[in-house]
Amino acid sequence: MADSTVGVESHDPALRHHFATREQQREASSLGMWLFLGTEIMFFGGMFCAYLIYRYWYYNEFAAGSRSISIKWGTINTIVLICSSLTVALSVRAAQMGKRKLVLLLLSLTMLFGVAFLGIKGIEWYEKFQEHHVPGQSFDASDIVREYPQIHINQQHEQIYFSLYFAMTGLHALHMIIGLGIFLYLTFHTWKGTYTPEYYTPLEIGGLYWHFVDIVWIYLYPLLYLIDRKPLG
Amino acid sequence: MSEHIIPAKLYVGIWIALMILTVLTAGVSFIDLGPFNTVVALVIATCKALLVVLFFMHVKYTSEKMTKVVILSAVFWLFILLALSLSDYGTRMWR
Amino acid sequence: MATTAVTPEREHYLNQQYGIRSWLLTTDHKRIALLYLISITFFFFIGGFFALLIRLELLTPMGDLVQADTYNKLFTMHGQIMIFFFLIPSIPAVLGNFLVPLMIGAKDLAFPRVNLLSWYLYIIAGGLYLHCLLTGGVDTGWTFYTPFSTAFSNTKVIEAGLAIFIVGFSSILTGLNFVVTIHRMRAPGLTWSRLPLFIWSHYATSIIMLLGTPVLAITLVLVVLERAFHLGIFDPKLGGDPLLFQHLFWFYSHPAVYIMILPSMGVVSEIVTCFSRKRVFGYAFVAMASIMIAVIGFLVWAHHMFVAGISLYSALVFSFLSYLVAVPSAIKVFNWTATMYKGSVRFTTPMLYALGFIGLFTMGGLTGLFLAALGIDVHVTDTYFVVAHFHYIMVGGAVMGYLGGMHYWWPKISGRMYPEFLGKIAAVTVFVGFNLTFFPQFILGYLGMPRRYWQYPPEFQVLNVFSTAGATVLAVGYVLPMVYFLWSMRYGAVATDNPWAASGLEWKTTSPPPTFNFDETPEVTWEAYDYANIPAPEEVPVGR
Amino acid sequence: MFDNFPLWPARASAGAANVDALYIFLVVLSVFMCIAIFAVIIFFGIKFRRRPGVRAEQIEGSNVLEIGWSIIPFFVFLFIFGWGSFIYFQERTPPRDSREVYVVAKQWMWKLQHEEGPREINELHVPTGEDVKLILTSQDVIHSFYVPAFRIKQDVLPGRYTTVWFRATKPGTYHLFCAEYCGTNHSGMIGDIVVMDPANYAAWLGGAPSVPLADSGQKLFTQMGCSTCHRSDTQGRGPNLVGLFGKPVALEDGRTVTADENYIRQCILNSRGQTVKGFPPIMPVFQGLLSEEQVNELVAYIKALGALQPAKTTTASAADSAEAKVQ
Repeated sequence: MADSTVGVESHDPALRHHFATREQQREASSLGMWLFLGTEIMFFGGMFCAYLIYRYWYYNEFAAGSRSISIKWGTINTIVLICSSLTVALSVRAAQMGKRKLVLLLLSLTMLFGVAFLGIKGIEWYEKFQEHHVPGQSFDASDIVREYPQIHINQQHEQIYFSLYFAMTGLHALHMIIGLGIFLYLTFHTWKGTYTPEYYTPLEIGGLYWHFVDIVWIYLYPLLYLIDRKPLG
Repeated sequence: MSEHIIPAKLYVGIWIALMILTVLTAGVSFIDLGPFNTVVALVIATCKALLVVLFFMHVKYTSEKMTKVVILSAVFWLFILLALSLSDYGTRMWR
Repeated sequence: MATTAVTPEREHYLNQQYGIRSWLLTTDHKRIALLYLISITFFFFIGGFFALLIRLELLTPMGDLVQADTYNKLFTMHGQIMIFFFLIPSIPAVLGNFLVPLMIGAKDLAFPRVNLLSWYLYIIAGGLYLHCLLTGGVDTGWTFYTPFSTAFSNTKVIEAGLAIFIVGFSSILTGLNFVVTIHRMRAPGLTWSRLPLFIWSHYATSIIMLLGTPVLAITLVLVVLERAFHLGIFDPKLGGDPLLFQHLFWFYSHPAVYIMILPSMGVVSEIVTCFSRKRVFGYAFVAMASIMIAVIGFLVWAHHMFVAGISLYSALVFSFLSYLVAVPSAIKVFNWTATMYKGSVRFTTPMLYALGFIGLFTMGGLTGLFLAALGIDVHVTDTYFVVAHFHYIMVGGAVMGYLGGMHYWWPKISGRMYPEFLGKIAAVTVFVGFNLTFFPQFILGYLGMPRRYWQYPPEFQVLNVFSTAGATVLAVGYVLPMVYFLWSMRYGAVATDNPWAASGLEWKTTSPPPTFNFDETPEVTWEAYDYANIPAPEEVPVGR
Repeated sequence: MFDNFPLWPARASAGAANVDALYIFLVVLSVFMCIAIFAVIIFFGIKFRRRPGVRAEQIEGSNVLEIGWSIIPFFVFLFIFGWGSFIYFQERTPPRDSREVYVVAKQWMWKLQHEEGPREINELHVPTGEDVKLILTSQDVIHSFYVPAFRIKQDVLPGRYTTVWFRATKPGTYHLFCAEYCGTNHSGMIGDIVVMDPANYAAWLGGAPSVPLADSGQKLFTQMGCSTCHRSDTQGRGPNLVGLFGKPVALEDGRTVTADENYIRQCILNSRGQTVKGFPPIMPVFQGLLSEEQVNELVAYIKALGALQPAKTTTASAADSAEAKVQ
């Protein structure tokens, strides 16, 4: 920082020149991340709005679509993400206590969980491709129609369910990928020893982001996978 | 935010609670509760989200009221979007 | 040319470092503001050029200047450039960036690097949009209505959509920076009730940027996905609802109007108080009106859809809510007017712009009452009445405020005075040209001329000729300030630290300010607009 | 007034005067407010212009004034809201016995079908003094049916019907515009509304012999094989359509909907998800097989059936009873 007039009051390397105190800097970073998460709520909110309306209109197709996707993979992925949230929370705690090695371990575990989540997501999507459940020209949900003769399924409306399924899980997965990038950065800096019990703000706000992505999934899981699994009759 | 260090036990407790709720919500979806299936699913999801927000994201321990204000206003704005959209979709003569 | 001997040695943000790197890698909010100033001016003139072509085409009823497709692209890109690449960033990213830290006594915004990132996002988006423009353009109308945009248009919808998606993030980051800065970086003693109204209006603007922009972003993503990968979210062939697109689009795009007008209102509050030398009338009401506009502004979006096929009941709800948002706007106009009462009024260029703003905004606001009235909206929506109405708000309001603010703070930004006489001439030219351009469009609209028409029945020609004539006057009015601002950077009189004898922390530092704004963090012990305790300027500090 | 310089378009419908009345009220109100505010600004600007040695008098504000100029505009706004909504309500509620015209919009053309059979392109003939209800749909993008002289406008959406109505009062030829941007030739998607005296209209109508819409629909109904399942007795594999229109229908998924034009239209195109309780989902998908005009014919036929009593058979010409409306 080439500053001529100010900046002399502190030699703290972690304190940026324009903040008066560390406390101010930390509060600013935290507020900034929370505001960003607020915008993220509205970002996903647009899709939730579309989901709400179409589910209200085309409940049967949504229920049948939900039955056709794998509750096994969905539940496993939920568990994977909850575990990753735990490791994130513990890694921040470890950073508070200055246990660098533990932080590294927990961050690596988190990324492992994240990659596992994406891998499972990939398997799920691959299944959709094989079943022709990907919206577009080759979309064909006649298997779903045949499977549930009790409920009269409109294939076009079914396609809307799958469009939302791909849009929502796709953008969630994109957030996971960004999260992995952030955690790679955090791991690198932890390894370099940038973070101390006095200064671990990046770790903390990176963690907030990860938890948020987890929360989105916590809602996506029942909304996409668990609409209606009760026995038909 | 605060320097408050939460005991690891509590984190693990929250994690166990989240796991139980996940299994619970999956299980409940197989039982026919009529329209309450959706309600239960959303209530459980909200409980899980609250656990994550309050403990994993430290909102319960933060001394800053702005954090809560930001969360509540974002949720409120989402509510505006959904509620006013429904004011149209809920009263349309067609679909 | 400058005669003052002291200035050349003083170090400030402009001369502290030289070279292109010192600009492109700067984290100084003032330099970023100037980067934004250059970029948005560039886009303003592209958009303005398109506007002129549109007006020239409409000089005659026949489509004789350009092809229909070209015309459609012109008004589409005029709208998108002016809204997303000029108006939305205009005051917040230029004046806001420059002034928010100065006004609250901070050294910089809370996240200087994020601020620079926001400019780079703008540039990436701008580059993408220019590429789209040069390789064929886009013809969906700025509103991207489906299914035209997803299935029927064969222009570069995806590119334009992505560009606007990216520029949206630039706007989100700016808003985020402002909110955090206003919360966390205020100088000691600067309580919320002492904040300048410019800050209040930027706070309100930032709320909209933060909570509205992401909805536009996701909507555009869904359009792009639908167009590129045939995801059927809005597709009527699949039972999707094109009105859902409109709901989501207007959820952002109506409040976006307030992103454009609220900062202007903040500028006007500063100027009117300064040149009336008075504390603003009803400070708390004006401040709260900004917040009310930001909040209620989110509740009215479907008034763009009264004939689109929404339910009767929800049309009533949205019409009623639209009238609610008119109340805080009216409060503001009344308070500015009352501020002049028993003041010591001086008609400088900024004041002319501010008074022009009040007049044009009043007219824009009053015609808003027509549009919110369901029965009338059915007749005038999608006609030139709407075109005139929103230009009164967005050009008559937002741009007048922007130009007023540029003149008012130019001495602070550049350290030079603009030529006052030319300034007044430009202000009057803009006002006259504007009214000549857009007032006839109200009548045209009520007569029934639909918007986005490349050719029109001959009976509408007379009013269109007026409008086109006005547009040329307006163009002169816009080019003039750019010329003399550039001129003044070298030849203008050197500005004192506080040429207007104004209140506000930004005037308590040097002109131009040093890199970190204040040599010493100021401590505020006075209320906003404390003109009782500021000596009146004995003479107009203009000229050399 | 202003013959060469009109301030509003011709008033050719019953509703136009109502809209103009509110418009003129708002113009007067706006002009008054503008003049008031401009006058005060100019007056203050001159009266309180800067004079050497005279300082501004600091005034904090006045709660009474603030509340006054919040509450009074609010009530004025409420009044305008009420008035505007009243007009809208009238505009949006078609009278029961209106003459019906089906409108199909496409890039960049209006296609109109009269109940009596005549078809028009970019031109609509209507009689004075009769309520006309338009049932609009689009076969591609969103358009908007706009007749300034009637002060009506309604967006035309693909995939569903919207409706709008008017009662023309003054013979003449008026503009029909597309008011929602719809692509290249948007500004060319214009037409004429020809309003005629009832006598002239009758002559025009009789000028070209044509098959009533419902009759064409009936023919199509047989051609497409609809009649094999939708029989007029209780033996059909599909629901009996006689007396159906406008009645509530219980659906397989538990919902109850009104059998209006939109419901019938969707059932014709793709009945899946709309099937009536007790009937298997066996109806073929007709989307892509029928043009919008053909769908309109079928809808007109089923509406005509709807006017009949369910007990009787459909031997009578459907068109005869097409005018009779079910509640």
